[in-house]
Amino acid sequence: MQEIKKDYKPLIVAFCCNWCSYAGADLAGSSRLSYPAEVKIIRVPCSCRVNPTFILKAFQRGADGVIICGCHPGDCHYTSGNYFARRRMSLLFSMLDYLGIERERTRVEWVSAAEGAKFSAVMNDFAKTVTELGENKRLEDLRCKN
Amino acid sequence: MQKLNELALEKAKTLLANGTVARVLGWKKGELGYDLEPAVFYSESDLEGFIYNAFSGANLSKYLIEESKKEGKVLVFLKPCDSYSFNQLVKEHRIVKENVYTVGIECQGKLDVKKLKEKGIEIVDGVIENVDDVTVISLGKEYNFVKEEVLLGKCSVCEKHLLSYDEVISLHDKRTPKLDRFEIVKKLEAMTADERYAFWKGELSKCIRCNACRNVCPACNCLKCVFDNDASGIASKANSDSFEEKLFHIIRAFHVAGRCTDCGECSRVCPQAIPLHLLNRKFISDINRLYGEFQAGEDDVTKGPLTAYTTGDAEPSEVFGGNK
Amino acid sequence: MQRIGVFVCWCGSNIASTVDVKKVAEVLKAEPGVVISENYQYMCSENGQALIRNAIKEHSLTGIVVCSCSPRMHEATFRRTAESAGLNPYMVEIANIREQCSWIHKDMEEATEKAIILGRSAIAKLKLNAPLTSGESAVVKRALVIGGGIAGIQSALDIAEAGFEVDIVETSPTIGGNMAKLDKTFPTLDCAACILTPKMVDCAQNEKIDILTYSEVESVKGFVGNFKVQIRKKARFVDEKKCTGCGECMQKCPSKKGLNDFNMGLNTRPAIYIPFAQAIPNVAVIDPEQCLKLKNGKCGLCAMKCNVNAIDYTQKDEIIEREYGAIVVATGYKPISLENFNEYGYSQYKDVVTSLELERLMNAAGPSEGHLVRPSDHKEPKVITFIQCVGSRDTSGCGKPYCSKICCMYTAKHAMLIREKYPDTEVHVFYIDVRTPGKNYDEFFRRAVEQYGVDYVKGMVGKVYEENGKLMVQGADLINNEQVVIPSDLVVLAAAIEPSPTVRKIATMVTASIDTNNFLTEAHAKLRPVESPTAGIFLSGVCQGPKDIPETVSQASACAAKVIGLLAKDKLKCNASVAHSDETLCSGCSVCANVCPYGAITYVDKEFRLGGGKTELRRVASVNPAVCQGCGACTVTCPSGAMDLKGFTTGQIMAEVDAICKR
Amino acid sequence: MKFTYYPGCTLRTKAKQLDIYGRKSLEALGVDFEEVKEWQCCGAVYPISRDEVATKLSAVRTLNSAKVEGEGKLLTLCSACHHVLKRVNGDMKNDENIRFKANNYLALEEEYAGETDVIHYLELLRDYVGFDNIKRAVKNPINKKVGAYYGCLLLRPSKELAFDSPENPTIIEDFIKAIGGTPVIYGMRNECCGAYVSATNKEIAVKKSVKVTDDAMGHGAELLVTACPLCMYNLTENGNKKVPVYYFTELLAEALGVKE
Amino acid sequence: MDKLEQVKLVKERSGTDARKCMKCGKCSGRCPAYNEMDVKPHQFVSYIEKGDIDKLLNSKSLYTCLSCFACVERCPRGVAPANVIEAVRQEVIRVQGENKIQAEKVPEMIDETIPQQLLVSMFRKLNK
Repeated sequence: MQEIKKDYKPLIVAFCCNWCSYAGADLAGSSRLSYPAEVKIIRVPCSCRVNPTFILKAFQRGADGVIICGCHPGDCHYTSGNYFARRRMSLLFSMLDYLGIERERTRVEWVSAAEGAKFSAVMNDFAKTVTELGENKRLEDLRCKN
Repeated sequence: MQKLNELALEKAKTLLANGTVARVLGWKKGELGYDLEPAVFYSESDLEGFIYNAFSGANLSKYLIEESKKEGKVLVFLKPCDSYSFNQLVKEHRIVKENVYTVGIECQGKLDVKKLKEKGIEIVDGVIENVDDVTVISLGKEYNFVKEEVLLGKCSVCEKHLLSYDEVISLHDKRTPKLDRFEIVKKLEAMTADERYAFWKGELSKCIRCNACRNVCPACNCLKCVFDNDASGIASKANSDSFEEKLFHIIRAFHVAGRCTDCGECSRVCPQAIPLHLLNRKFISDINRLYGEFQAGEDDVTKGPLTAYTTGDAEPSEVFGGNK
Repeated sequence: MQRIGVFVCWCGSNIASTVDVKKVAEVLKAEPGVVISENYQYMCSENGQALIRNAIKEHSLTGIVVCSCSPRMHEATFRRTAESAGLNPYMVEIANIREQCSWIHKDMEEATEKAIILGRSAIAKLKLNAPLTSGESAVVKRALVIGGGIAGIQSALDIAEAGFEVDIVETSPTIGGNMAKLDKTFPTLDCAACILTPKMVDCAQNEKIDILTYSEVESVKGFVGNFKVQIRKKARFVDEKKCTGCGECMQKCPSKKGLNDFNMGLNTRPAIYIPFAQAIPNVAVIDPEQCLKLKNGKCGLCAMKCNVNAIDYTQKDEIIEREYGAIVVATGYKPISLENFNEYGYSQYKDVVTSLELERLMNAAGPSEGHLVRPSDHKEPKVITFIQCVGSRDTSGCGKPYCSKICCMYTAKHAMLIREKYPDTEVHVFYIDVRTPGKNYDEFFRRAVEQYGVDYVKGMVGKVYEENGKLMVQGADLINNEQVVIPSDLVVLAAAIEPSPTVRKIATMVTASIDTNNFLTEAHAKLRPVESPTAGIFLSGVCQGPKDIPETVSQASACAAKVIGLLAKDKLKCNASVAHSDETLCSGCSVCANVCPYGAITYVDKEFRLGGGKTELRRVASVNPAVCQGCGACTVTCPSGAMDLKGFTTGQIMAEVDAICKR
Repeated sequence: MKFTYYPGCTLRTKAKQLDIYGRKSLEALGVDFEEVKEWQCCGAVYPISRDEVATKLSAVRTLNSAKVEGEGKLLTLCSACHHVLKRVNGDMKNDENIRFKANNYLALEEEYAGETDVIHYLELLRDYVGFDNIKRAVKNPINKKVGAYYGCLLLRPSKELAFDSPENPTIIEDFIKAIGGTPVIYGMRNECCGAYVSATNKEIAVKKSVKVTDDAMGHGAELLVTACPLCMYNLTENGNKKVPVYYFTELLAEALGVKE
Repeated sequence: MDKLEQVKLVKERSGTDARKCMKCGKCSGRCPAYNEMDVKPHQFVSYIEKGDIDKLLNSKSLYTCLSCFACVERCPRGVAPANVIEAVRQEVIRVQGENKIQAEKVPEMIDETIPQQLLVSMFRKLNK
């Protein structure tokens, strides 16, 4: 494992579904439950809107970790979106792992609108994991960082 | 085995002559004996160029997307593996089934030109095929091989059988594969992440983005590929950095996941000999393991595994592609 | 080039104490396309909104970014603000710098930097925004209720009460459903007919309600507000308008050996019959399988006897086509078949009956006119044993995994009624758990034990066999830790209930989702329990899940309220953020429809110009914006990228990713 | 179609006649069969524990013999043999662990993965010969009220045995009708006779067997018919001794006129 | 052996998931040998789930269970009480010297009528 740079801060993109996880993030905020500023949230209507290309593109552009948050299985606002997302992400993550890319850089978490504390805990944990992994070098070597 | 060619030719002639079909989709002789190409034949005289032999590896089903739209019926010869692609394309409404006359044709595995060249055979004058072995005649000399030595990778593990057709030309039972289709996938999975990374880095960095894999793949049948479409956000004509080839191959494999019949054409045509089918097979093996056995193209109605779900599916956190 | 305005809110000190709002406004002003960037204490206040309105007009802004609290809080507010200044409301993006920034970070520098990135990301997205308009569609002011049991009846009455027209489609020859077969109802023990039949009559007399009995829904097309439905009215061989329900024909019919479905097959009825005395409509129907005239042309007695010439042997099925704005599914339930439960002897012994059969045996209008006798020898049973959970809570594959919910209460009711009417009868009940949540429910059950002396045995029955003319009920008594054998005269099985077999067909027709037990799925288990995820389809009664009469009626009325809310609108405003297929890219492969939970995607053959005067017919996906709810499942499934979601386009999300990852 | 015939220990030794009746009847009905070469005992009880493999091997050998020697149709005569062979076969088909270990141990030429169909003699009569055809072949109708005694092993667990309805079976009653008898249905026909416990605790076996025989007689049975040698033993020795118990092959042979 | 380990082993060997039991007692309601048992079929499932194996190891029910599978057949939750009983019995007889039948005693049991099947199954059930 590479040495962690002293003030290394990872870049983390979080895709949150509008109905549960984005609201859960809001609740974390109104409960003042902090998590690192490295986490930046992108709002999507449903976890099933997250295209694998978004994740790969984020890595290409310099992200060190990508996390997808959606409603708990069974609670999807659109009834079945997160079930599709679950299959897609399982296969995609398994493929990344198969290519030798650190499995821990990608994650799916189910966070409901009431789980502000969980949202914060998940983000803290994920940021810690990604920080330990260090900069994302495996997906490419010549990442265009402009 | 030579009999198959005669029967196929005869079938094509008859059906053309009696007006059942307006044209025939088959394989055309090349100049070097092994460079057969897919071709459309319109008349008996055209058919002089027709041949079906141990080099007829090309999957004809994708050509039907265009051919089945034209006036009149088209006769197509489908090897077992081609027919799965055919079904999948029918399921996706890409082939007008009513315009196709399908003849299933026996296949005991096709030969890998690259492997022959490695054995020093540059020119092929003739080929005598049996179920388990094959004799290649080159410059007057006969070379006998056990099938496994010279078969295309996809053929040495082929478990596909003849599906339903308008007619079937078959003289022998299909040989059973001696190798396990997922053997190499399992081997890769057993490696450490570093070893896997090194393997794929080595393989994928060979990619020259010639797009041959995409062009031949029956599942890659979009009107316009996302990689050619600026609005997709991932368009690229060539690899601008080493990330691009990974992105291209991961996305391509993902787009065909659940639709890929494992016909192996991608690897057959890759000029850089990248084992691209190992990406697709990884998805297939994961799908089988996680969501139940599924073979794309086995029929033309069942929903694909990525457009279905069960409430008890595995969580992404439980799913690993290899050694943890 | 867009002209963008950025408005950074302080939210008093909520944002400003951690985020340097002035710096944020300043930095974002330098972004390409931004022509004005302001900061203000409370953007959502009247003054703040005025500031935005003025800026839009003054600088001819084409879009605005508000850096403020969560969009879940004020996105709607700022959209209205923009709209009032003449800007399309969808040209507004919110950067959430309060809940997701100032409130969770302490370091000013860090928070300010993050706020700037979030602002940039919103600007990047906004640059790709397109003005959206929500479509509108007209509403047909008529509702269809599928199923004429108590659920359907209640929904129909409530909808009609609000002034809308309703059609009830019922497969059997009369409305009333299962409730019409019941004797008394818990927990008040009033007679089912006394409370149901007046409602049935109300339906018949209400001029807004059209009852189509002996009819089935054949096909459903269209979408919320505009359903086109074909209904098959089966031939009943009796003219409904002429028949007076006098019953003369039933007396004369020589073919009397049909099993009486209404009495659960406990007695017989003639080939021409009215299901029961209070049937609505009170019109006869001929069973073609049983009628001698229809089978071999010989008879015709009923036609001869009919004073009003209502009999018509030549009647054919008729297809009626109607339009509706909303559809209520109220298809109800049936008890499961007991073929997997031979240990209880249902198929071997006549005196093992189901609870619904017992209802008929106890009903004054039933086969024994309310005198409780056993089916085999018509003698009064002296020992009656009830077995609960027959096929409920069964995960072995023989029965149903769920609790049927109504059995504990009706078994207590039966036990109580028997003990009251025949005090010298011994009553035993085998149970696993007695489940009685509900107002006055547990009190009711306890009354059966404490007041009426019903013997409740905790444990299940393993076998029922016959010995010396008695039914030997062998089961576990878990409290006393012994195996008991109770010689009984009558055994009553509380069979699990399951959705009517027709529900699967109907769910497919209306593209409503259905669970593994064939219950219809509600749009949200807690917040939208009477709606299907498919817009315009509503769920009433047991088709959604097991429930008793009080609960069914509540749900039926709730369902009606939702229907009324829909039908009261002249036009439906559709969701603006809907999927859209680029026809030049779509290859018609049909995977998108597989993942659409709403059935919003259809495929059409469309002609495309190829150049050179040539055209090509191609199959392409078409999204109905009135039905699409905008989840985006289709966009990811589409391999060619033809499918995109307005307001959350692939380009927009990619732009956000880009903006966030730039460093 | 040719069946591979498996008589089992009891019927080959102690109750030889019953095996002979079975064979003669098959011949009379025109069923083609051949005995398993060098067969071994099935093991007598199905080893329930998931960790038992060795005790299943002799059953696997027999199953494999049917696959290799014949057409993969193993015909059983005794309920216990049938029960063991059918369940072990299910394990070989469905339990990867057992299949792997058993094959590893036996080192067969070709892996055995549950390919053989295990068919009980009664199933053969019902599904391959047909009770109607038997009825036609009957020369001496039984003309008695006969109680069918099923016991446990043929019926349960029904998911694995898939023989007949576990609580309301009909196959033996149909058999009785076919050979000209009148079936008597009684509650205890699928209750246990006491099984192997009779060897160590005769009291239990007597209780169980008396209950069965009494119940059958109470419903008017003049004789009982069973398909299990152990049941036959218990009902005869430990029952009420007032009602005779026959093995089904004996009644069949008698009805077909091949019993000498 | 460690008690916990022993419980785990018995659970595994039985191949049945005792947690699926909903305590309805149908197994005991169906059992033909119920009255001969000190520990009842449903209690086998309950005790093993609670990890209380001593009561089971010393139970006389191990030798009165007829292995008739009625409990397995009828359980509405797919639990197999007979398999638990068998797994516990194995636990007892697999210990050295715990065979319940001595081979030398068998000859005296044999008479004209007793079928092999009875002897073999008894031997299999009670001996290792």
